[in-house]
Amino acid sequence: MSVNKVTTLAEAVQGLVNDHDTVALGGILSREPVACSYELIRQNKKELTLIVDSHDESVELLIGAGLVKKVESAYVWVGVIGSGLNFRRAVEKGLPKHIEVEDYTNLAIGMRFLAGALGVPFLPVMSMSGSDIPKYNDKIISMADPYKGQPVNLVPAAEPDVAFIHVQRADKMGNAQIWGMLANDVNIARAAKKLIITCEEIIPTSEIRKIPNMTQIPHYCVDAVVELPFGAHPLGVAGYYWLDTPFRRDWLKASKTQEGFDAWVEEWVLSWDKFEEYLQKLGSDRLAKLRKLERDNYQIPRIENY
Amino acid sequence: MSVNKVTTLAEAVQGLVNDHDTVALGGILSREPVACSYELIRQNKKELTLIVDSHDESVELLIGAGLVKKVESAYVWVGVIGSGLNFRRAVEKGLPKHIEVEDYTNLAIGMRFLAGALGVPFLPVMSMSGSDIPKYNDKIISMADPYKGQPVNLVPAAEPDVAFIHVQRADKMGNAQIWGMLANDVNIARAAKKLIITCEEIIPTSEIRKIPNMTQIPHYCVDAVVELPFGAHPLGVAGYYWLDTPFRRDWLKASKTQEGFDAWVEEWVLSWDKFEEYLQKLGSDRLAKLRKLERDNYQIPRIENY
Amino acid sequence: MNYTTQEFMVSACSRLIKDNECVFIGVGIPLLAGVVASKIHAPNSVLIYEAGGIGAISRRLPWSISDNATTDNALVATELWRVLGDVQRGYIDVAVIGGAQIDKFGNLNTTAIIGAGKTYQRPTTRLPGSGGANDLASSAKRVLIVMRLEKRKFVEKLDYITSPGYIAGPGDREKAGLRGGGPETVITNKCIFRFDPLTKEMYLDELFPGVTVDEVKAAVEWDLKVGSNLKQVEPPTEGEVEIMHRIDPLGVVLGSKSKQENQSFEEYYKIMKECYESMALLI
Amino acid sequence: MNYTTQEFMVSACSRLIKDNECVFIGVGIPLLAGVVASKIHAPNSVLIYEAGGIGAISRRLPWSISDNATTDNALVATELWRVLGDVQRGYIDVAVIGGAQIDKFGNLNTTAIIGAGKTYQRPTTRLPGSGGANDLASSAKRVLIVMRLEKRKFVEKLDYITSPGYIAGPGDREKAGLRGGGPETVITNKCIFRFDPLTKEMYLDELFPGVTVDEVKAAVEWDLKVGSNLKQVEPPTEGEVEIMHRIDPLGVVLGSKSKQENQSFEEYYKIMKECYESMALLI
Repeated sequence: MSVNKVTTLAEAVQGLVNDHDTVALGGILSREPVACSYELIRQNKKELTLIVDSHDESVELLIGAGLVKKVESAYVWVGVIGSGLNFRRAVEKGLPKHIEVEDYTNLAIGMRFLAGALGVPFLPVMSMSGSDIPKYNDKIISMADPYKGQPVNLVPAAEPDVAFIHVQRADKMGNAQIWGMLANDVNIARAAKKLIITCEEIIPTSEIRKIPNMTQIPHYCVDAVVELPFGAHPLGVAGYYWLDTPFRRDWLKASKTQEGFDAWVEEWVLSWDKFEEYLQKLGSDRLAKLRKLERDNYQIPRIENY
Repeated sequence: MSVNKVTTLAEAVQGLVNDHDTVALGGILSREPVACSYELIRQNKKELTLIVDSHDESVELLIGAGLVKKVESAYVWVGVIGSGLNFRRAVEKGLPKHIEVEDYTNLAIGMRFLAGALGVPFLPVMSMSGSDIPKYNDKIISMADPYKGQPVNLVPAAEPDVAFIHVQRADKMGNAQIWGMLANDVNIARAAKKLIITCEEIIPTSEIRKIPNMTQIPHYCVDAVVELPFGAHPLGVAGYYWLDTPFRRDWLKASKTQEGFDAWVEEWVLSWDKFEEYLQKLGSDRLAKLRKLERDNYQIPRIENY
Repeated sequence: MNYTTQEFMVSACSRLIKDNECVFIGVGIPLLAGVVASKIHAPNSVLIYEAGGIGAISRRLPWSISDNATTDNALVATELWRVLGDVQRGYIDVAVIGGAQIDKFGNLNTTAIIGAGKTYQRPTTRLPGSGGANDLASSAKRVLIVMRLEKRKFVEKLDYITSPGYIAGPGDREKAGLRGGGPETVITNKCIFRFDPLTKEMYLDELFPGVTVDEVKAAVEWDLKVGSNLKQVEPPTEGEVEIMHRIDPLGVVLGSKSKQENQSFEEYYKIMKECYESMALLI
Repeated sequence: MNYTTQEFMVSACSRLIKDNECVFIGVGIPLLAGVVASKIHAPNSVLIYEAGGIGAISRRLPWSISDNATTDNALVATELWRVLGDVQRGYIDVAVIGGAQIDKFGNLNTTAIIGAGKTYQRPTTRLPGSGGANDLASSAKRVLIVMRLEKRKFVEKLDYITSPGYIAGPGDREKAGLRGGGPETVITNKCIFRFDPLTKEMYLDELFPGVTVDEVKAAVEWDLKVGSNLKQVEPPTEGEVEIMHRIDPLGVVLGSKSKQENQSFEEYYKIMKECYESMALLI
């Protein structure tokens, strides 16, 4: 069992992502595929529709760079440290271009991914009744359930053309083990037509077999595997590194104007040829400290078979 | 965080199970709650409706003992070693009493538990179209999905009054960690109104915290925790013991007639006061060998935090 | 002894959490409130984060509902849809949420301030959206709301109902099939509101020391009713304040925002280390 | 060299499994076939068990789709609904199932032989039910069926359709919304059947050595068509037979059932130990 799906991020994006694609992103704050957003910007993939639950930088960057046509989401913002300035500018002012919004709740987006993962056309949720969410979203169908007559809201399956999920560990086949919170990644992996896994470390399949209960994404969902340490920076990865808040604050400050954001993208996304150069620009001391802030608190446990 | 739910199986069954209850059982072959079935027989809980995916001894015993009014299931049999003789006798001949059947597929039963776990009244499946399963089962509602017009079959949520799940390890609060195949247990735990966890070992909560990703059942679903080593005998538990096939063959032979089964129940279920006596009757050498057959092949890994 | 409004809010919120409750928590003031409750009067309460962390004992102040700290030493680390499914199923006792706008029935808007002549697709101010707030408002047994009492926040009519309170009045939640109990308390920086059991209308129930009824009324757009037994919010105890500062020594929630504005990476690193070392003493 | 029919069936089934396929497997002959395939011509195939085990490398012959051996050294250990959800989603290439009755369109009955004057609720012979077979028959890309060619098994009309083949003929699967490709091959102890691409009717395609067309026709209730290019099943190779016996040294699948009837616990223990020691050599 040795089909090798290892490639580079540039090649994976080039080969598997098209303009006008519907794109899903894994993680939430932790493990958001920020480096994948950088690469989408570098390759200028256009007119994307995003389907996301609650996302921070990974979505803000794509919107600010003008790649996004529409966002189907529950929440787009920048955590506790500030507003989603690019999101606001695009929706309110049409800068750099207007994006269409389609609102859901986190559970409703979760059910959309679960429906996609199960291969069923829809799933019901009890949320959203009595709110204005269905009023502004034609895809939510309210009905009385045929068993007890309760009001339920149907949401359609999410079937993204491509998904990016950043994990701690995967093998070359694509079997991926995620530690800490899982967000909606187990379902996103299955709902997507094509799946790009980026990971902090590629590990031997024999390591996967030590604890198969931790494999949340089976290889048969996966199209490409990319080893990409610090692929979620400036966000965190459980067991690997903590949030780089000063970096986040700086790009958020830059995002106050479109010009500021454009300059920031020029400096931090377009100025390098390989992601390693981005990491060099940050400096090994800074990366080591982010790692220490995490590992003093949590490390992935060592799994010892007898 | 120290609410202690530890009790004995006799007390849990006495306090939480009523005649006429709908009952769900965890595991499939591995981890079936056989000792719980013994206890239900000992306390003669009557007119039960069972909701199960694919079950062996745990269901056969209850049917043979005449406790069951109805079975909602995908599969009732005794694995590769023989037929479901008690099931057949009850359905075909009404011995010891007739049981009503309601057929589903494994995925459909899985979706019934998932619906119950999510608190939604139904879920759709693509299976069962073109078969006779919906023809004989009024609870399956066929419809065209309102998004793409595809034929789908709705199945109603399973909301059992009580469920029994046998796991490897749990803490006193009820946080349960299951290793190996999970069957539908993660959903059954949430779908049930009351949940009795039996386990091979009660472990400290600090051990649970070493690897929270392995906690499939959170304490808030759990009403009682019972430490019950060999609680799945003669079936197996991953990392603890292997199948006792000769024992299974013997009870299957006994089940060839109702009288034979009744005598077997007298000897193996009603003749003792405590489950420990059942284990003594089997003998410590036999139990040690069942353990060795398992542990030479698989042991739950040791989790080492740094 | 002097208290800041943040300390008052954390303390007031923490006292509404009962022992043995499953507490679905947002970051900021609710998080501090949850930790204070668990260290003082609710030792068996369990904090639950939306993205999958249940029962964490973090040594770092979580910055979101999904960062690494939300599963540190947790009881369970699982999936977002699974945790919100558990909310929908009815396992969660109390949820603490916030909002940008609220009306007298406790409905919340966190989606958009649409504004005159504007539309949902092109509003005056776009907000983040529901996140999980609508799911919690729909299905949690009890809902606590934390938000600042400011002009244009306590409004006659919401631009957009993101999360349902009592919708348009008594019976509406039941008609909509919502299983949760609806909003119970609104904790602000000036007072505490509760809801009339019959009319479901929000009324002023407790004032912070030094705040007047008129001051509150001036910030509320509708004709606010005042409880017949208007109380004063009990100030935080020294024990509560000590715990909250040990958890947040860098003042992320308790301190001023500007203090952190120009922090260098080195300063950030040092403060984060101090933070988890200080919290380690508490565990 | 002499071969048993079991060896023939395992070999014939194994050759239908292609490299790189995700193979959804039942116990008994399909399991041995899967392991033989993975050791000979399909090293990158992955065996998937219904209750949650994916890609196990067991040293013990699994006795069911859910016993401990199904997750030994596995790639993934997960939930039943999740694995069958993956089938429904279309991730599974080939499924191997069995049945008690089959009709000419490859529909299978594993629920009940109802019998004259009897009902579904009180049939002549109750069978186990679908298990996951209907789900696989509905959604797997390719379906292989393994069953013995015996009287009253290959029938004109099923008492109950548990798992759909081509239902009542061409176009019916599409009408029912089934996404899987439907049955491809039926492997028996006497011959191999396939399905006409136009009529969807089962026809005789390959005979085991020494078996006549008439013998097969006599066991089939409908007017069986014979393929224009009737072939003979290639016998197992020595390599295949060696591997299947190393996996099943106690003859659970390959040997006679009666051999194990009165086995003592001590004998069982000894044979099980030999079994996994023998398989260890193979890995």
